[in-house]
Amino acid sequence: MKLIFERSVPGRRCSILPECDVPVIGTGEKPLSAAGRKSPLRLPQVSENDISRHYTALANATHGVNDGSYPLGSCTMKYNPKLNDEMASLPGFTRIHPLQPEETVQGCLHVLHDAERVFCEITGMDAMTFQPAAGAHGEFTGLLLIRAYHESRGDVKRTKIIVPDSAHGTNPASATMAGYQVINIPSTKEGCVDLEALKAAVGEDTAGLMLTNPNTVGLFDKNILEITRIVHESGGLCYYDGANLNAVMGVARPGDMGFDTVHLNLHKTFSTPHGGGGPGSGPVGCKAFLGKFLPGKEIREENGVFYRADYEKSIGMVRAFYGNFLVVVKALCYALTLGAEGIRDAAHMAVLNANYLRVRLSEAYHMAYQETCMHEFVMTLQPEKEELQVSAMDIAKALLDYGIHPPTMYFPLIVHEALMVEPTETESPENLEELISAFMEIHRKAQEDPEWIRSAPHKTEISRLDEVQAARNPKLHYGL
Amino acid sequence: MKLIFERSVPGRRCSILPECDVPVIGTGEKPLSAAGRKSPLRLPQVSENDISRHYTALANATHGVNDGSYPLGSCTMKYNPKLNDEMASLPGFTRIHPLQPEETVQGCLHVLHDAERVFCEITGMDAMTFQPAAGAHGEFTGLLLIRAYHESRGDVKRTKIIVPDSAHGTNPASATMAGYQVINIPSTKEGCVDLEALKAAVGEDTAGLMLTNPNTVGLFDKNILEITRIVHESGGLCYYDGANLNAVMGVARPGDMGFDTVHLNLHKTFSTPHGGGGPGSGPVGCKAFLGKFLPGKEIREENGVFYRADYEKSIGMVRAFYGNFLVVVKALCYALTLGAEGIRDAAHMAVLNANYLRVRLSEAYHMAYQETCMHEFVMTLQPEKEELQVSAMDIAKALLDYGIHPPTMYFPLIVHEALMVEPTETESPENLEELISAFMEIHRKAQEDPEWIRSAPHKTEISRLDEVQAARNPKLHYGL
Amino acid sequence: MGSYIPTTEEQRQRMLEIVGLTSTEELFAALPEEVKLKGELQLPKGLSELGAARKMEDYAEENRIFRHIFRGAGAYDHYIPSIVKEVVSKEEFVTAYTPYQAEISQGLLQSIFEYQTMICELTGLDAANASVYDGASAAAEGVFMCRERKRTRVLVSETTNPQVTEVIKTYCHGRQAVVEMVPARDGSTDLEALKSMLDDTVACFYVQQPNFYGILEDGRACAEAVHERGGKLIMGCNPIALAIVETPGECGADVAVGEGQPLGLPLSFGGPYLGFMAASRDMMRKLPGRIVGETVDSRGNRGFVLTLQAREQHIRREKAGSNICSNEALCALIASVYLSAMGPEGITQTAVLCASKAHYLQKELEKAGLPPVYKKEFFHEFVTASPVDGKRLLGALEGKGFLGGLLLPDGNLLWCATEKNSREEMDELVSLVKEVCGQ
Amino acid sequence: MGSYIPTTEEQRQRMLEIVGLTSTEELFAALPEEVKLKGELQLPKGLSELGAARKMEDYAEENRIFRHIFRGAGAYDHYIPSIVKEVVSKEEFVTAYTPYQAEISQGLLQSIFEYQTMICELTGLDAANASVYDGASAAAEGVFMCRERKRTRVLVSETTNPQVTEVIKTYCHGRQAVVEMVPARDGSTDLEALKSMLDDTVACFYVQQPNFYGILEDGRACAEAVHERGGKLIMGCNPIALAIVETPGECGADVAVGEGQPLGLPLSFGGPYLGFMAASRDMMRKLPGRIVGETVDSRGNRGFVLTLQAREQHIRREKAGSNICSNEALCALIASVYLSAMGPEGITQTAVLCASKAHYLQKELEKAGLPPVYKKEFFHEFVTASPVDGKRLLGALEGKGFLGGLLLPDGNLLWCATEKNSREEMDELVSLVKEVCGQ
Repeated sequence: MKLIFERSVPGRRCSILPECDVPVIGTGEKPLSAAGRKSPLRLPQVSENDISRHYTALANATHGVNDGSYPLGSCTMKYNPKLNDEMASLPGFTRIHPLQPEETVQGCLHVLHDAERVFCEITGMDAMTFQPAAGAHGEFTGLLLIRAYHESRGDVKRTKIIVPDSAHGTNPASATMAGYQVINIPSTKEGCVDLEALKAAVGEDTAGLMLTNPNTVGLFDKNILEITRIVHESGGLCYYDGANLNAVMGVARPGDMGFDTVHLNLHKTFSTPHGGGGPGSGPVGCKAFLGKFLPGKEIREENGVFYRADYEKSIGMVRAFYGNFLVVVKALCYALTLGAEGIRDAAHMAVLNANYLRVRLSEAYHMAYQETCMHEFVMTLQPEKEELQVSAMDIAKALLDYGIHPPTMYFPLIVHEALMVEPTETESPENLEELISAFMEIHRKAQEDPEWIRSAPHKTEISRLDEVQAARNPKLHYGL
Repeated sequence: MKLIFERSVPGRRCSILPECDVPVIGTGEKPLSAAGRKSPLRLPQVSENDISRHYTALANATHGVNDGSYPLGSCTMKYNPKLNDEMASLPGFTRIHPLQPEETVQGCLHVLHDAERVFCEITGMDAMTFQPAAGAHGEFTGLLLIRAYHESRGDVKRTKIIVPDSAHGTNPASATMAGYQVINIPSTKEGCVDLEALKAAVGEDTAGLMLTNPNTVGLFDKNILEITRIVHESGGLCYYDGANLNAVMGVARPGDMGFDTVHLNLHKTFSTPHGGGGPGSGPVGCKAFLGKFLPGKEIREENGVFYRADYEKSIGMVRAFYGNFLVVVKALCYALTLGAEGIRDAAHMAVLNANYLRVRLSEAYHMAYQETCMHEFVMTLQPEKEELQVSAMDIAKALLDYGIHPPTMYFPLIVHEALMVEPTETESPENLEELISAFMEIHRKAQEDPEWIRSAPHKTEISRLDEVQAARNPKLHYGL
Repeated sequence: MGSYIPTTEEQRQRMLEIVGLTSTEELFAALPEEVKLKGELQLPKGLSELGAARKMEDYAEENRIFRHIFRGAGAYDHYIPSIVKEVVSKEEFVTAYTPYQAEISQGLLQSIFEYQTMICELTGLDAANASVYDGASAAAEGVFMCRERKRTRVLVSETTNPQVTEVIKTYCHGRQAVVEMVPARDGSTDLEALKSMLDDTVACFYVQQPNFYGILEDGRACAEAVHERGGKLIMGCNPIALAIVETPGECGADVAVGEGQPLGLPLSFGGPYLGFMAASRDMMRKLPGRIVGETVDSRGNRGFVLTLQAREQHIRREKAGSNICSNEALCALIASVYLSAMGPEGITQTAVLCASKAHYLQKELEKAGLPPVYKKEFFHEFVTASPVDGKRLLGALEGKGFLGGLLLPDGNLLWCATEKNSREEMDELVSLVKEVCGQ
Repeated sequence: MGSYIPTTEEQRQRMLEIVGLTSTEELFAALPEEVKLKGELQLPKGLSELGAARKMEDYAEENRIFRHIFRGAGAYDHYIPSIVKEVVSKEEFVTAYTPYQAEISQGLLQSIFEYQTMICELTGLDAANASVYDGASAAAEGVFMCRERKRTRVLVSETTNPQVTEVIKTYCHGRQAVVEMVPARDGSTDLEALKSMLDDTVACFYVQQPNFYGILEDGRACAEAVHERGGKLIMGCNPIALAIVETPGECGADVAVGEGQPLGLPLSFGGPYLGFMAASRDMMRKLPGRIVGETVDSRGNRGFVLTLQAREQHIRREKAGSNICSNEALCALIASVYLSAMGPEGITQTAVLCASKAHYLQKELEKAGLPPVYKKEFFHEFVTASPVDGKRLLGALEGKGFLGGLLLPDGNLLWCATEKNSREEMDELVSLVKEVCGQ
């Protein structure tokens, strides 16, 4: 495919803007500043037709949820209802300046207010901020809350955050960003927290624990109440990584498990589209005692009028304005559509789909854990790797030829040759059947002709790419 | 590809509507009528996700202007500016009931009023109706105007419409629908009207002549003033088929060529998208003396207020309400964007592109006519057919493998093995170059390996289809 | 001046050279000087995109959007699922031409085949075409389908939407078909009158279901009467109503037509709309317009093509039954997606909601002093009298954002309710009516 | 209750059987009873699509849309070409995840590569990332890029947008980096004060261009001063202004960041927006977040992949420079399409129009009695005093549909004009101002 720059022709352009109806400043004889731009601005020079065809070609070379199943573990790639997008594109939302007077943005404040109530109820929290723009941003924010809490008590010796070795990489990275030292603790065989290791790790220097539950191997940690108790008893706080909330929403609440603060990934659990990697939204909820530290402004209501108030001891802002507001609009629309019953039902179905897939695939594949899983499960391709030299990556790439997005590869790190599969609740039994038959056929082929699998994909426009070259000799922009 | 019915699962559904908030009537124990529906309603039972993926697959199996060049002669497949669609989807247009009180639809009436002025100016006409929904509908309407004119004068002997044999098939069909007998007259070698044949055909029974100019072989009929004079002298009227207006807009006007009435294809000339075969819009313009016969209502303005008035001797309505209003919105937006200068420039460029292609392709292909063409030209594959048994159809199908929509095949009927090519003004020189190299490569391959061309296309999902079987044993719906 | 031409001045010069000319004007050398336009078209200067957007937005803002709509009479305010808008805005569907090149148009062709199937299901008939312009022109095309040499009389029920009747008349005028109106009795077709008008010269009878006043006609009785004299029955149907009322197929109709706008198309000041047409097997080859059929490709794969083209004007020319080629393909796609999103349950629910709301409204309006004019079964429209001047009543409602019923020539009002009208909204309407009527 | 679950009750039962269970509740047997929710979530009953649409429309209608916007301060009202909205609504772009599987994500990867190239072009720097959350967090991430062990002081110009400053401070707090403000003098950075604050402990200096008051800073002088003491210069830029002012690259900045919202993103009450980041070659590997690079596939075709992942948190975990993974990919796509539609001429035209309109407005407001506070060169924002209470003035404007300048803590007003503001509109604004100010 040509780059848009390769479609550029000098002098070609679209005619978007009118002529200037006031005296012209900033160009020619009236430069804005002596220090005007000198280097040429080599943007593409293309027609609207060029743009339409270029991006049609790019879209055709992009696999979206609309193209087929997307069982990417830990990413909750459910179907994105179109209504949410339509509502978020209402001019009554998109054409609102964030610095308008309060009385002219009652609808926006109302949305934030209601979203806070809804998502607090789902998580069992008391207050929530929508400033964080993504999950990792939420983690960082949550850790700053924990830091602010300890600092407010003059408890400055708590410098460590405990993170299980099965955790998402963002957890330790966020802890570092918040100025903490990371204590990694090992997991049990079941991928759960090793209570003894935890007990050994906690102490007077423990600022808190970061955990996701169900954990990253798809299991619910039965000791959760014990875990949070141990941390609390040491004086630390418990942070819930909401990446896996889809499994338990409406069934169990982080707040009831003993967590003090939590982030949600609205773009996962609440079905706002991922946009190829964003914009997301990572609101952070917390128990009442942490509420005064939240970033941004609190939205309050009195007699049907919404207004902003300062948090008493806010950690400050983590982003300008109110966060990814339109994403919140989508998530609220989704949550209001489902209601209490629908939210629980989504979790039930997500877990049922995962278990159904797990049981069916067990006929050929080796599961890293044998228990009933939650919304996702982890397979290990270690046997295939050893016997046939066919890796998890090879199996994943072979799936591409079936029009199916592969599962997450090589995560969690504690499982060798891992493939993490999360079907979500919006895949039908027929879709699961297609997935199963693709997996089965690939497994069969791996026995018969392992080289075919090792060299997959075969039907895509582009075959496997040389990632080493890309990193060694980085070419990060078009050489104009 | 599965049919949407083949994705159906009993009991599956989307949840679109709320429960009833008033006493329920029309179902169960409260049937609306004893004569309720008895047969099952076997519509698809699918989820929103099913729908999204199904139509994604269908869209991927559909070639649009956004996928590549579309040089389909006589169809003017130019690029469709997105602004036009955006403007036509403004709630201020889409949410207006056609039977709202006049004072609440001033904007719609204003659009129709301004569109009438703009398109009358372009065609050289005095009045225009937007009721006709497509070109053929416009032809029918125009012929009814001609009929009404003769009838109003008590001139009931005029029962014949003259149509050149090179005309679009809709012309004779429309004449028949309007109750006329069709007199076909032969074309000259140049595809133009044979003046002698015309003179022989006209007479006291001539109701009118239907003509497109430039004609269907892409040539401008130099004798146009003579032609319209001959018809007028016989007492007949002249109808201009606007299918080819793109070549001459801003350069010459049907009204100045002696035509009394004309239809436009807004979906061709004025760049409103074709939608896979509609909705189009085929407004009919006419000289002042025919205005009183127009269908529907006249839109008048007084002191900035728009109102509807009856035409004095209207032929009646040819469609409910005002025609394909939103298509008119798009076309008006397009015309206002281009302005006088842009409209003429579009014609100039359409003709230049056609001639450039014609000259370049002449290196390998045989042109049916050697003159400077207008916006399109006709090639004949007769030599290739005779020498290599490679037909126009074969060449067309071979183009599919290049991602290019083929030209119109086997039209006009007066040229053997015809391919009619119309690049339009929105194709860039680079796109034309791609087109040329595809044509050239195909021609070369036709010499080297004619069977390869005869069995084209080779890269499409579906190969040539059995049209005979489809017509002989019609299967027009899914066998539920 | 806005422009969508990609060619730069330099490129033009190069192209002209290759063509052997020095200016674009020379391309038009064949045109007689007398027909060439002197100077420029008298049009406003071309606008930039921003300028054009402003201008069009100004037009749109001169209209008034009613939040509460209780008017139908041929155009209905239904809820349009979001997925419908998403799907039909896909560029491929929007920008493609009629699918003449089947190999690269299978998506479009299949969508039409699916649409035809859905129309057959709704109407209970055997074959449907790919759509025509709107419900009124579909009615007129239906009449053309039924004409036979010795049968030149066309009967149309007086209970038909007047615009439809007018279009039928316009279409028939040229062909010297005589359109005669069958009188109504208490809001529905007078079956006795119909019978008395039927004879061997009648080509067909057109009846609307539900009729213009919202009342359900006895389609089966019409079919029996017409068939007895060898004529054809054309039923013009509301497609939503077909989910719960006897289908044209069940009634024995030969042709069913209708306005497809209720199937997901916005009101749009009357268009684009969608004319759907279906026919019994006998009449299949008389259907006008495009039809898609299933077939196989050279490798045996299922595929779809435009078929029965021998009927059409580009082959039959003056002998064609109709001149139609462009239809309302994108609108047909809208209807397909709408029907898929609703499904059998959803479309039935829509029909039931419409009927239920309308019956509630009718009762409440009666209490408010607007008595029903007819006592017959109706679907989602009904006629009431008005104790005060209709214009005044409607004006008062409009002032509050309510588009009330349509004022009929006899001073009565034709009301409509759909699934979009909530009880709360109807109660508000009724109290406004009460206010005006002084109750 | 609305639902997007396709599985029917019957299918669920079958699946449960295969899993070996009898009810979905059993799937959650591993959960301790104490953590299981008793009863239902306390949430309103689920809504149908129509019900949800109504509810969301009600929220939207509680907002007030201003037709005339003269406020910026970090969010700017620019014209968004129609093609931008069309392209970015393509389902593939909207619904895809981060392009981890390069073979089926070439479109997305290429679009990011193109975006990175455009950001390099705008900023005049060597490398850009795939975007971060917004301009303020981009500024904070930029500061993190520049931290070195012995350099813990972070200088920020007082002329910076206060929200950006606050985010930088929040980010730095945890890491014990000291943020110090460099004072302003007559509306722009006091270069002498800057120089006096610089020493070997300063990691970087952050300056905004144009600054919060709309004034153009002397980027080159800042760079020289900072580099002399071994620190880094971060410039926070308005991307539209970059078409006509000296680029960060030309100034010698090490890192450029900025809010990309002006590049085709709607105002949207503050988000989603787009943080762009670019750096000199030296700093390339310190860029946070995703980066796309060009490479070849096994057949030698050009292709694109996420690269330099060794920097990122899922490999480096606690040693990563940043935790960012989700970025604002779709917003970056918007910016790419916007910049393609505008092209170099169009984007320059936008900048010139913005500047021209703002200068016109400033002169006219001065005539109306609102004198400029600063006398320096500005781009499309400027500060005036107000002879009457600012709140009263703004309130009067709001009553007429005008969103006036932002009231600053010192009682002055920060105005903004863009290419969307016509002379007519500005003249109307000015006469309203005159009215209020009693002229």
